[in-house]
Amino acid sequence: MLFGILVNEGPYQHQASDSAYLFAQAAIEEGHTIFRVFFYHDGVNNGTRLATPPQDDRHIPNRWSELAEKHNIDLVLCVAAAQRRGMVDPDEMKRNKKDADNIASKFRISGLGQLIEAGVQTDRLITFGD
Amino acid sequence: MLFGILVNEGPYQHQASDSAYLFAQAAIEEGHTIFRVFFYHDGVNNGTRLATPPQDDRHIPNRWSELAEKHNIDLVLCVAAAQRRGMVDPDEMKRNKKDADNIASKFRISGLGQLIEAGVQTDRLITFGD
Amino acid sequence: MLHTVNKSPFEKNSLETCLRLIEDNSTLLLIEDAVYGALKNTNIEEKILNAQTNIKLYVLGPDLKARGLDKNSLITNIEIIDYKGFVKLVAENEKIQNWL
Amino acid sequence: MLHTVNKSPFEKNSLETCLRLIEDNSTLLLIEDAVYGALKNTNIEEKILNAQTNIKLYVLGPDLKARGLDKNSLITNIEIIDYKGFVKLVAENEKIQNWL
Amino acid sequence: MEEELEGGVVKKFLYVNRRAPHGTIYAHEALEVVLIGAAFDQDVSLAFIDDGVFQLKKEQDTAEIYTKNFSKIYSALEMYDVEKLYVEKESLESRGLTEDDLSVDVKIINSKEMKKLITDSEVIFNF
Amino acid sequence: MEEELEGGVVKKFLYVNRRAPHGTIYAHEALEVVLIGAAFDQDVSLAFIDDGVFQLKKEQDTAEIYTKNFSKIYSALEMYDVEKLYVEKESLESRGLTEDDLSVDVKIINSKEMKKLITDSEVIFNF
Repeated sequence: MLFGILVNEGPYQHQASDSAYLFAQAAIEEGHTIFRVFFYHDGVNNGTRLATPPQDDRHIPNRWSELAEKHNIDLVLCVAAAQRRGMVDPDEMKRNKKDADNIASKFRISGLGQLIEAGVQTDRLITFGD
Repeated sequence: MLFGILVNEGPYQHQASDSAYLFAQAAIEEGHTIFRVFFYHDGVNNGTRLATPPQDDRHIPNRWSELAEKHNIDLVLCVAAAQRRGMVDPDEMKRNKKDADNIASKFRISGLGQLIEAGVQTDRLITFGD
Repeated sequence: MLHTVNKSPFEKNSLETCLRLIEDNSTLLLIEDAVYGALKNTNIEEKILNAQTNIKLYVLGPDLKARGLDKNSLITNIEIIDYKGFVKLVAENEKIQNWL
Repeated sequence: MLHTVNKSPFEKNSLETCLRLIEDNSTLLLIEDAVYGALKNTNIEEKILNAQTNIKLYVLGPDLKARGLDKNSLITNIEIIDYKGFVKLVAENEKIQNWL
Repeated sequence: MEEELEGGVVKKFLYVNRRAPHGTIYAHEALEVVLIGAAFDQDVSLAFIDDGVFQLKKEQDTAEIYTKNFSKIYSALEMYDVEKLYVEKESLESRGLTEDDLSVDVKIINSKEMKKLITDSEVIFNF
Repeated sequence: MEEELEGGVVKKFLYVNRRAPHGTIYAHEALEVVLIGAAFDQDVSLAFIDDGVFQLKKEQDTAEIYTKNFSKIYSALEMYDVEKLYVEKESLESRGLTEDDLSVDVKIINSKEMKKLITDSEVIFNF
């Protein structure tokens, strides 16, 4: 079955991203396919490559990158939400004249249409948030 | 009077940072001094220089930078919270072997002792959060 | 239809609203801080017991365990499932409503 | 002592807990979504009216206005102040408790 | 499932709005989803439940808190063919509001009808 | 005010903990403040109110959600000379918990006593 996942909170502050990750992992193990994980609101902060959590703690952004790499999952940060919160990829960096980008591997920035599309094209859309 | 302010949420998602800013501004106008604004939890995300909010919206990180510049306010991001969430200054970049930093002007990264100190040394400590 | 709630019913109104707006014969899964709603001897126990006459209740085991709770802490007839069970519920039910 | 609450009392328990744990003769300022607690004709109006016999209530005007509310929307004897008034309350009261 | 992957599929979308405006950004960013979603020709309904009813309060004026006054967008939704706005009666009443307090035309329905609206929807967005 | 700016001042600090653990990071990061604060020789008390009482629940095991099990730190607070832990009776009871459910020695006080604890404090941290 084709699943879409919406993550509305950033890493660590709320359990949302943890729950979404463990759900995605279990869904894959059960033979389902994750069509897309869409990160909205503070959820875009999951896509940073600049985090350094304590060594004995999970690395939330890296964990998403690795899952996406292994299972070819589309990780999308909402562009409008990302602009408000300072999540930047190389294109956005140029477009908004910033001097750095901070997006992690396997994440991409795109529009809200990608969320609507996930709603239309998947069998189930599940939301994790605050 | 000497005020300390604690901000526990990031920009835009919650009103906390807006309220804290307007409170700080009013306190200064009333002749008080802001000893320090300490950003904890997701509050550290207020210190990004990579945000590009819509042109007709307020620029929360820049507004803090400007207030600090004008009134010599100490803006401190908690180092542990910042590491978890990917807020990085040049020192942290080197220390944690990152390839970019993203901290805005007038913000600095330091330890939780700075919050305790604000509790001890100010006449009032006020918290804005979720 | 599958409903999920993730908030403590002692702190927020999500569970209460869910119970007001959930159809009979639906499935309700409590995750994250909502697992506290499944505790026995609380001041909301009666609401849960009433709800159980019309809906089937599940709690997410990993979240329960994290909070120091187990089967003995809970109201009876609440099923404890793991993440695979969560996925199965989502697959089995055509629609999902997440009360945040 | 000054207490502040910033949460809607219809969504979260912050105001309720504040009213349970606030000393008589204290000052309570409602800011952000907590300003909804000052509305008249709500299902929590009585709690507010009861509280007013022992504590002095303020709401933050800019937050009230943002939400489309004004003096006419509110329970009587609640004072509307601006950010300067907020600062004055903080300066006047030796201690602050922020219920989040 | 095959059918759902094709372009022309129309689903019943429901946006459930349960939060007050301004205290958090959820209401505002939810509206951005509705506006973008309007271009996708789905069957769209909006439900206002709990503090979500406050989103529709008349005469919001954010000038003094310097945030965007997105409340004006609700009355523009009609131009985007988003016309089915439902407000839960119980939520409205317990908050001391009446239909006159609202800035846009909505259908006020009771909990039982709201229950049916939710059940009849196919994709539900919660903000 | 002059006096308060000097080094040796001791203030009554109160940490008010009102949130459940794990669903959000507040409880965990609050504990980090308490640990750092312990080095400052202030007069420290911790209050557990509302869902904050769940922070002290025995036998928490986060292995299956892969987060840090910071609940073990509460029993180590004594080593940091943080010994005044107060739990509100009403919060405990309405959540179906008893003193036996708690992982550490605390003083259980009623709302009236909690009110006094708050009033008698000088600097209050809320998480």
